[in-house]
Amino acid sequence: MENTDDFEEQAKAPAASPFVIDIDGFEGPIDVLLTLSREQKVDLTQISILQLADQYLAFVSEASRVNLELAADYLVMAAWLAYLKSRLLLPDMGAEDEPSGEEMAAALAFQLQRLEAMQEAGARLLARDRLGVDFFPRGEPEKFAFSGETVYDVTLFDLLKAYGDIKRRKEGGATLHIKPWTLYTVEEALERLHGLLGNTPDWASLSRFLPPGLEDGLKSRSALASTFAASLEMARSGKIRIRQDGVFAPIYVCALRDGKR
Amino acid sequence: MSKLNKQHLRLLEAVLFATDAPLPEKALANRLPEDADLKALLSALKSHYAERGVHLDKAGKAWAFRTAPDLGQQLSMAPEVKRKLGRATVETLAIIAYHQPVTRAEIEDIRGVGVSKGTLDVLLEAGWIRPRGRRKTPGRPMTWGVTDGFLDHFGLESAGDLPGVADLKAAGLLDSRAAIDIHREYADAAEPEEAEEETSDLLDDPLDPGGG
Amino acid sequence: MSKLNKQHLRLLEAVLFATDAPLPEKALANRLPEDADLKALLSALKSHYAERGVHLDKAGKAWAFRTAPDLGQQLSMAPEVKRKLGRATVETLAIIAYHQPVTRAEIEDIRGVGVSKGTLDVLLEAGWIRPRGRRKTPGRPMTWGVTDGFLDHFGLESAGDLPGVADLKAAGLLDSRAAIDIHREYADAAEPEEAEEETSDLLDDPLDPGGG
Repeated sequence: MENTDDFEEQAKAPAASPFVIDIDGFEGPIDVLLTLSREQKVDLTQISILQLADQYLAFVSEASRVNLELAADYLVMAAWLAYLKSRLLLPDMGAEDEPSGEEMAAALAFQLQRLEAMQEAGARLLARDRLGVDFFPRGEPEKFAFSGETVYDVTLFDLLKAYGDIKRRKEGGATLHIKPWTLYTVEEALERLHGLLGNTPDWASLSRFLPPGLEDGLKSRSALASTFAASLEMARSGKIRIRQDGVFAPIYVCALRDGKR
Repeated sequence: MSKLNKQHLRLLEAVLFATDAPLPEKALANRLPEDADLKALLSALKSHYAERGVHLDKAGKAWAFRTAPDLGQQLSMAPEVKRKLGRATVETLAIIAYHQPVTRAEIEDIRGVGVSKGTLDVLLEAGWIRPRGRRKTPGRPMTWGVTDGFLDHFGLESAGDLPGVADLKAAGLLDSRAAIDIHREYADAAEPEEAEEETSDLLDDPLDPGGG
Repeated sequence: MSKLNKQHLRLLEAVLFATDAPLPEKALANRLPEDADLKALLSALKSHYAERGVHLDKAGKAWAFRTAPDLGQQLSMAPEVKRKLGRATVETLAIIAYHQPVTRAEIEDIRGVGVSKGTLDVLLEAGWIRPRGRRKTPGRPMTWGVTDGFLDHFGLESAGDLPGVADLKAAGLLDSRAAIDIHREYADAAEPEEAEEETSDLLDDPLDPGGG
């Protein structure tokens, strides 16, 4: 059963993968493209978009190989690059008012240059001498009241935040509403385990008891956690036994009938 | 006066300027290189400032820059009155800015809480709101709007420059969701910004750009 | 330089020396006698302090005394504890500074991702960005720009002094329109860049803080 391997697969995946793709380190597809384009070690004005498209498509397929959840915008970019690639490789037959492959490639190259320029600008900004770090204001200011004026200590941020608070109260009422979670709960898992174990006289992999039809993502991870928690609960109350033959090895459960198997 | 190390003098000047309390000579000495001649430096600095708008004064054993006493008159050196506004006041101000011209009843309706007369008084006193004429409805209630003084204080050119609700939302100022939701949002960062549509009713808020 | 009124100079010096936040020129003018030549006084004061341990710095239209940056290390002041800025925040700040006035959609277009929570609100709370009016395009989107507080924090006299701004502009990298539009335009060639005015006003300055 395909599911059987999931427990160990998910636990091992990061270590087993030869290169770790840390998607969290990226700020989105364009950022990935920028990082990849640096691998070409050329001026961004000389970048080969065709090569870049290939690098990106390889990145996406590697990510899916190691079972990494890619947000949809990464996949949209992949589809767009595949399209761009075809436009660049095939004779242009696009309509008049549609950008040509070359134009699209040039626009992408520009976008990369512009983002790189802004990343560098941000770094240069932070490298500057900064108030309160490298230079300092008057440490003991003397305050004068000019013609008796009162100084009101309210910032634009305070004002906007106040308005945001009002709107938020209106949207959510005066009380905090916690939206129902779509997570798979321990109660659900308990119910499912109970129902299924009766038909399972022998040792069976715990992963077989995961609810079907789960897509990857938070819900499937919560199902994994909840099912495991439910199995522990049932073991505690003497309904099942649990067995694991080694670290990260599959977990097996077995129903206990009337206290004995 | 012996030739003084100019770097030492600059350093002493900066230290005295930036510290938040008068410093005793011992503390000053600690902040200067060991070979610095503190006494000579202090005396040089004191005489440099003797004629200026700021003096270097010694009070007891501690040194500090102080406004020249003769300028006190012109600076009317009463301590500045700094005033924080309460939450109700800031909210009322925000509503007036966003919804002007707006009546008190409308403000109360938007806030969902009563608005005391004192709140409007504080804003009037600050010079941030002004009457904007009477509404042509029964009772002819007075409407309120913001002033140039308000725009000035908050660095705005017009009340219409205030970010709309969609912008506030994007800026995270309308966000009250629990952490798990935010996590979920990252997980399926697919959808760009459902915010837009959801708040469209708020977008037609009476942001009156003309302000007038 | 014309002969300056020494009393005016002393007064200005005292006022500036006494405060920690930059004072807008308008506020300074209010604090001086009517016949005072503020510009000349400021410039005289600035050059008097140019070599000293404390400098008179201009940030946008506001002025403040600040310790000389070269003394930073030796001052051994405990640096303020600052919230560490995330990468998205720094990038967004750079985009706002270099592309101002810039809309949220343009920021998102340049970065290729939506503006995430905890970006604009952090910058707003730091007092580094402010609304810069609405773009005269459909939807009248609001624009963001940097404040004098931003300039003060990073020791800049004006946005035109941002590092590398002239080069970036010359390279056409300060165009905040969608990339494909820009390239269509280049393809259609002939026309010379009507974009200039609309997109970035860095070189013409104009950080006009509402306060003037």
